[in-house]
Amino acid sequence: MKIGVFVCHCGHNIKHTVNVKRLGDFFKSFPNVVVSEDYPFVCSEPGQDMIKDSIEKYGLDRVVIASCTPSLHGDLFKDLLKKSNLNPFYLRRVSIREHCSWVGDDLEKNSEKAKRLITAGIYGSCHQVPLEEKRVDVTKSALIIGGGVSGLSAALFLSNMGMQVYVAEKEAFLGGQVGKLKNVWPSLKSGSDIIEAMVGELKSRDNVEIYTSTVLKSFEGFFGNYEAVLAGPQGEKKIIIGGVIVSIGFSLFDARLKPELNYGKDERIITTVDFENKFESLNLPEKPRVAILHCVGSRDEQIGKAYCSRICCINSLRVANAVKDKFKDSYVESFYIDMRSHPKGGEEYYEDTQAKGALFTRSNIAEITSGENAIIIRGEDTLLSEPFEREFDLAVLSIGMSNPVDSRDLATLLKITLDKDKFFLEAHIKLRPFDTAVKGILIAGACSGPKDTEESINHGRSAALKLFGFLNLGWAYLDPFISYVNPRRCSGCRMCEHACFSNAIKYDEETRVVHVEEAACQGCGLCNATCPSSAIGLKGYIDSIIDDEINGFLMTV
Amino acid sequence: MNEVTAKEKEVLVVGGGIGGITAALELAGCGIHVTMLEQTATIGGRMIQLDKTFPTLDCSTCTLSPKMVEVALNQKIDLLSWAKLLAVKKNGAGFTASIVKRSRYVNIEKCTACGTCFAGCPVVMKSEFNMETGTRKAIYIPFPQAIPNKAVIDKRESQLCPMPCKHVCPVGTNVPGYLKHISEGRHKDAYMLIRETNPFPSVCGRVCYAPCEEVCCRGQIDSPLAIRDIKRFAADSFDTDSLVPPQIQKTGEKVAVIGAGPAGLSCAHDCALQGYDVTVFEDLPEAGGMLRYGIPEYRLPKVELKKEIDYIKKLGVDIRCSTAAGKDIAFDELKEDYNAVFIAVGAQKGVPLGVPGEDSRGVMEGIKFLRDFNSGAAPTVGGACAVIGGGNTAVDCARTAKRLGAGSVKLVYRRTRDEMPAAREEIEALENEGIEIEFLAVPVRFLAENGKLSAMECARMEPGDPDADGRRKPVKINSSEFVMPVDTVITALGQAMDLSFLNGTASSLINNNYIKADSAACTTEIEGIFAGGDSVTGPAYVIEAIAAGKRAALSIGKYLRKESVIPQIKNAQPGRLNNEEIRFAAERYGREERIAMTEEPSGERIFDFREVSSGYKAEEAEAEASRCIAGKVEGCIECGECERRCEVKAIDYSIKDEIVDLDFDGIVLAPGFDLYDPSEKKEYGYGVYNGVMTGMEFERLSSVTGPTGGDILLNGKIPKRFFFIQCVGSRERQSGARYCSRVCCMYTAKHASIIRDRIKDAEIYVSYIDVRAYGKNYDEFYKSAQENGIFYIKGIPGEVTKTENGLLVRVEDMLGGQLLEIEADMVILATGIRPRKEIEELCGIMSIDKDEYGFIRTDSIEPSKTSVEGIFACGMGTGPKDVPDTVASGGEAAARCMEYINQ
Amino acid sequence: MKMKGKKVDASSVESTLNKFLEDEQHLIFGFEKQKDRIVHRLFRNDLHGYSLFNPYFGINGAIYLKRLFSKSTKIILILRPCEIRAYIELTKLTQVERESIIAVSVDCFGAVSLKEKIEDVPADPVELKEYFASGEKLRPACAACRERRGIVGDAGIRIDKSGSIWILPYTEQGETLSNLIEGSYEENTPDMLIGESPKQEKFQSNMETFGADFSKCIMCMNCRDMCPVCYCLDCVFNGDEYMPKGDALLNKIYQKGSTDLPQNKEIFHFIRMYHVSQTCVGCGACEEACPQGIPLAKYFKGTSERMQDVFSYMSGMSFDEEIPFTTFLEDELKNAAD
Amino acid sequence: MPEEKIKRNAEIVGFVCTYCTFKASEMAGSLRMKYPEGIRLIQVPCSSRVDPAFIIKAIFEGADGVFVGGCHPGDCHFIKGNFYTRRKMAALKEMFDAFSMKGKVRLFWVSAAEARRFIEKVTAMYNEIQDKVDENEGKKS
Repeated sequence: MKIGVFVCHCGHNIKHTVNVKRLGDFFKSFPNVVVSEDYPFVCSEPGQDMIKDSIEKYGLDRVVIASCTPSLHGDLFKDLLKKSNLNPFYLRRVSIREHCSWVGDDLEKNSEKAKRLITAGIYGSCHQVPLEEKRVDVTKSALIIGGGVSGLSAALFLSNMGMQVYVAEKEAFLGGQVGKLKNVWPSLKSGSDIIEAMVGELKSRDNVEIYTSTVLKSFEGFFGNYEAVLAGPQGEKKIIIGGVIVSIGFSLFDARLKPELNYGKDERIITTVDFENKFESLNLPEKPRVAILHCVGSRDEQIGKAYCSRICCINSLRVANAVKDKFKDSYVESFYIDMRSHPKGGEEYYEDTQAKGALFTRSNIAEITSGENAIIIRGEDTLLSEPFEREFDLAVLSIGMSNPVDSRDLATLLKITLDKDKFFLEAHIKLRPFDTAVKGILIAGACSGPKDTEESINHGRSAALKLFGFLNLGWAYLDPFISYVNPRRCSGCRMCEHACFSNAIKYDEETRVVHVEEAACQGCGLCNATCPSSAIGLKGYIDSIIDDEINGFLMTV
Repeated sequence: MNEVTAKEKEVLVVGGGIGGITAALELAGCGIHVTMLEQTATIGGRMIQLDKTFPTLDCSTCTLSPKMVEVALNQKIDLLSWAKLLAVKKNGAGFTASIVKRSRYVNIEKCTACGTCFAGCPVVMKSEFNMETGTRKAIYIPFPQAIPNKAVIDKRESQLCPMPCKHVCPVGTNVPGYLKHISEGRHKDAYMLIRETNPFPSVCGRVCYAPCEEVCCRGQIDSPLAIRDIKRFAADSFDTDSLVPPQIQKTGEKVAVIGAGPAGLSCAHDCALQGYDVTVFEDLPEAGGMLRYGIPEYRLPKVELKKEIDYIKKLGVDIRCSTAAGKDIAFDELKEDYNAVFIAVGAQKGVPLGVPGEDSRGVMEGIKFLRDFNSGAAPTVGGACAVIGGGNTAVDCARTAKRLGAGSVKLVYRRTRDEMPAAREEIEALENEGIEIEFLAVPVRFLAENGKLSAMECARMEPGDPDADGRRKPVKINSSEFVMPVDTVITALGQAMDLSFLNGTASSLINNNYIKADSAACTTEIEGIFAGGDSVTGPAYVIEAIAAGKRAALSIGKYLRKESVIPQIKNAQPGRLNNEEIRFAAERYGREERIAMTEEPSGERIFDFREVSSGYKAEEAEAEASRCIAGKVEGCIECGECERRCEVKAIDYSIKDEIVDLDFDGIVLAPGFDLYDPSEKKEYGYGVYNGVMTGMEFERLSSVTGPTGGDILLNGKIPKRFFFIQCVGSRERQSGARYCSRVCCMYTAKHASIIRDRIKDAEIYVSYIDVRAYGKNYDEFYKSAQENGIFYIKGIPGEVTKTENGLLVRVEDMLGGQLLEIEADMVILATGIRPRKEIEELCGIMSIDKDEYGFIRTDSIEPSKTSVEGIFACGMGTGPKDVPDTVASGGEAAARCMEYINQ
Repeated sequence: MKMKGKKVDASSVESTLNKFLEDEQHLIFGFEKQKDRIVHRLFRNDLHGYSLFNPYFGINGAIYLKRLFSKSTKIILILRPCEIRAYIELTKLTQVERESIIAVSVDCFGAVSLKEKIEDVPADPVELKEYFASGEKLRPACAACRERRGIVGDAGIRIDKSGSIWILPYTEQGETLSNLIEGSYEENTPDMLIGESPKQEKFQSNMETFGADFSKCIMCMNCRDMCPVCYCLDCVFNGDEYMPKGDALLNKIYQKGSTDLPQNKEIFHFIRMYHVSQTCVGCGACEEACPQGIPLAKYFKGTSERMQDVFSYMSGMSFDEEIPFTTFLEDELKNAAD
Repeated sequence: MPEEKIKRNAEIVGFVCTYCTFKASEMAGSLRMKYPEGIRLIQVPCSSRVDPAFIIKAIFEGADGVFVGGCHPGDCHFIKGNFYTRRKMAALKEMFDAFSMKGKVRLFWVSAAEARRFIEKVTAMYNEIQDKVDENEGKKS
């Protein structure tokens, strides 16, 4: 083994509190070290040339650079090794600036610390092996589960980009909830128009297969090459896909779960969806009195739905507007907790609705009872702190979004996770809202939580783009820092498999050992730390590297 | 597949916030080449300014910085930070964009982000990253995780003043820099900056001949800056004894310095800083040379000098006084024992007048007179005293004689006032103290009685033809002799060297009683022997001696490190303002006369050796310093401090803005947002009352990366009572925004929760219209905030007023209808989202439609499509969004752009 | 604890089991009486020499079962609770077949160490209880036993206060066995002869004591080899990853001034202690295996119990409970971080 | 032998995750915050990579203390890695406690922005451990 050690002064930054000269000299006589130099700026061009020359001159097979923190100068040194025909993973960076010279004042102590840090680096580097960024083939096709607006957006994008797309929809028709809307706020286009335009385009493409009344029956494999079986009216169909987008949307809250509202028992009590469908046919008096109840099935811990459904305030406003538009002299009163007229333009819509004469009462509703000539709503006006009892001809319940009915089953099948409300859980709620813990399985739209149409479209396309990015080349580079199994050592206890968050470890019943699905591994190393016999190791961070780093740190003077 | 290699698709992403980052990474992930254009020095946008993100309260830096690093490392992404879009032209289906890459004045290939430059920068500016609640320098890295992590100089306008002061100063003192510090009240920083290049600030603040003032451009407008006096102020306001020497790595090499005058000590100081063991040999009992023995107390108090020498000792310099080189220790021995020797013996000998009777008692040589006096001996001066000469030494002798009690003191000078080499102000002070000057007279004979001086016979002179210097040589007027009765005469005609110690091998260095040496590099013909100061150049000013010492130290360092010693010659002509510039400056800055230091009354001061001038008061110094026109430019003042400090020579003021035209197939806009400025809402007292701040300002205050390191402090104390006002600049017609800004309810809940967590006994109120907590886990978060004792009041306050106990908020609680008066220490305004002001420009450049509020107009079914085909918009640029929505819209825009460019 | 169970007599149990063994593919793993001791035995065809109880402890029977994966052979285990618990842990670790095995735990009265020659050990359960009542004769691990009741596994065989035998099914698999035995189920079983074990004091030691006890260690690694839950096919200590290297000894001397143990002993025992911490059933097989008489059970049982308590976990009590290191709760261990 | 007692400085090994604690330590560096020299860091991709065996090894081969630094629970880049870390460390700490070595092994949650928290945590740990070292050295002499 021929190790080269290069200690950077970083001008005064390191030199000031670390005796770089001494370090450079010290490592000259270190086992396996054939060259050890200190240099004012290793990152400068002459500095790099010096390293390159040393690699050539001494035939170095390990390069240890003690300088600034490894995150600085990104790939500069890696490229340098590449240029010198050395595997870039033979490079070891030791931070003696951010972690030594800058954080201590005492020259002697710092120099001693730097010595240990570099020793650890040298020890560790001895165990480094060349790694490569491996290529795996992936299938350029996707399965989209759920043919609602987000699923269709995803399908449109992917097919447009030339990928084979399978759409599996549980219902007999595509379009989901949006398809049922008469007009979609704020564009006021009809839902079916929007959907038809999308479906029409999809159907015109020959790389899209649409399966309605179809569900996912089984699911196997790993990123890039999943094997799914779809079950539908035409029987079962096996497909190979590179990735999956789950966009099964949501289910409507069942207002019967709130018995005090008497829904389903009196036809004068309807939901916003009912209203959408049959407003025109409703038998209402000339000056109807219409009550709109917000937050039915939302913000309600008693029924286990503590979340806000995001869209119902706008739905309520749409009802109020429809009534006001049709019956100018109607009495419309909305009972709300907070007005969350959510998307862009919602606030103006709220104001306009108020201007039309709809009343808004901040209140808690206790119950709706049926009277002979009217339905009676009892509650408390929370602004005035007064109870009230009012008669209405119609009560519209603005129902919220509930988790999709088969979220649990699908989650089990795909080995992805649900959140507390049984929507799908994102890998990171802020920055990776479409990813799940499993690579190649993405979630889009309201199945990960309440969303409106625009957001669902955003989600659909974004998720599709992400998947496209994974698959578009037909192959993907693998991160070099992934786990591997030494099958001779593996006892097959499956502890690693249980712990792995990305389902990258698979157990083979035949051989009774596990193996790593390299494409799925994300490189955290948890498996390595969980395995008692170290039969599974994380490349680049294998036990012996870390062990010897410890040895280096604790080296006796 | 068809293997025709198509041209790589190019997309321009404008804006490096989370929306732009998402779009860029997604596109790059699909193999598209992306150019990311960011106007500021770093990507990260608004999100990186956040401390925590709701509703998980996880750290914003943790989540975003890996993404930023990804952008930096992604080979498909070219990051153009500190750049601006100038124009966009449609070019087929694609676009051609003109982009100006603004100059960072820093070579980012060389910059190592070490931060040395900003530690020294004298220009303190408000930090945009900290919402102006903290400061940064004109050269800066916005925050430690910035991408690119490279310094940038914030230069707002070009420097008018050519800063001749810096150029003429022999040690290159950063004059504009320290004036800037002083003018803004940073006295210690000013002192430290002076010290960077001069180990004797308090000496030079008093006795420097200040060539800088002569060339000061302000002098072209009204009167030059009192550069020296301000330096003295800086030195006086700092306790030199409190200086802690830096840690120095000893190299083990030894340097001998002969002579503890300003040159020798400066050299010793700089050598010690380079890690050499320095020994200084001084003949006299105390160190300081002419500063100690030549300059009278009333000009330079000994105690001030001692402090500076003490610091040099603290650096480990061994000063051996009463040890004469050549006598107590042989010169060759020194040469043998030390790796380098620096000779700086100065010019310690007076020059005799050479007229008869000079050996009479009562005739004294000036240098010796001053030295004797400064050594503690009190030479007696009689009733009538004459001093011969017109230089500073003569003036010093005359004023000293006056203070020693001489009845009358008269200066006798052979030329006219105009030719007197002494400093103007010295001559004025002299005359103020009642000392007459006999011009155009020269002694020809001293008359003595019993060997004691009784009178002096002088001759009259008249100006003759100019000599080699251009001065008119005085010519004696025949038979013009006259007798002046005196009992004491002090001759101060000049100084000469005593080089008798240079025996043995080194005697070859002597040439015409000077030491032969390269005046720039201080090298001599003998390797390892260096010389500088008066003994090489002949008598000169203190600052020149210091400069020589410093140059010698540099050469010694190079010599010992075996680098080539290249003499540095500074011959740049000091710049001047031209007439137009003078007019411009006079117009812009007005006329302001120089502020004079207060002097002790001349009637009193002549009886003792008190310091004549008592120095500036802080206000005076600050006012005077602020006259500097170089310091008046906004942003970088080009003082060159960063350039001097940067070890990799990354700073380059000459880098120019560069305009490039690039072709793109599609464009994604992610311009981000601004926040509503609540100053116009007078009722809340923002900008008026201390304690009223915006949510974003609070965000920085509470952030661990913020100015207080995450301590919520108001005037240094932990506030206990907080009042949040929501919907400031949202949902109201008056401020022009009918829309809801979407994030303020949640960030307020987040802030309230952070306070609840950090300040256990805090009282927290939030006033609201509706709490809009839609989003995953948002409502739950709001609930838990309420459960944790954060009081929500429905109703928006009418006004905030100031009381003795802090602030008073009047609000009607709509739930219950009562009028509440709540006292608070801090009132935090949840200011709404405004379209970023750059959108206006962007839309203009690209002819994109805006909506009624100025956001980019898009469609709700095709959410990122703008009115121009091929240009897509995402994030807050199209309307208020929270982070997850921005990420989703960034992805959507990228997806649409993908589709567009693949058509 | 009242549970569903059948009161049976010893002979009907035996005849049922004998009947079970008539099938060629069926085996029973239990105890066999020998002249001066009782040992483990895998019975085929008949239960000749069978003993229900075993008051002698030499090894933990679960060690026989490691890597036993036959699905075609049906095996009934009739073992001590600590052995069944070890078996259960091994099922979680996929080290033994679960489906074709019926694990029956039998009430245990404690045991003497086979390392010592003791001849007066009775056979009858009531007498056994009496014999061990004072605790003096118990081997150390048994004296500190946390669970002697036959309440683990698929079924339990228990003795009530009158000395009658009960069979209690705990799982469906267990029920297939108990259904075979004559008798009818009672919903509430009576109080049993063996109750809950007294709570043990929290183990607390220090490095001085550890040093003194382990100075005798010869690193034969018998403790590891005979541990029922040390299941690795290839132990990390077979390689040199965790063995000290380079200056390790000097480091330590530099740190402490002197050293009591070569640090490989400390590292070996501590890492093993950590590795078995969540699966150790405290049977003390390690101590039985130690040729140097080191009181291993005290340390391994003591630390593992403390470490299991952190997660309110007790090894081998149920088939379904996951081993703590392979799972987590988001909202737990608030004090874990410093 | 001369009686002069050289004060021994405590040595602490820290395992820090790349995404949070390591970033915080970098930031502490660039802000020139100071902490004792005896603290040395090993960078791991996720705190869950830390095998307690490393910690045991480090302790018995001369480290006076070992800490593991990770993202705050719920912030893990690998989604749930640090929940496992928490479990492992809770158990390991219990084990060290059983041998009266409480405090030698610690677990810190430090996010990427919390440079100051990083400094505070490691400095406090170092000081406590240094005190113990001094105490023991005192006993020996």
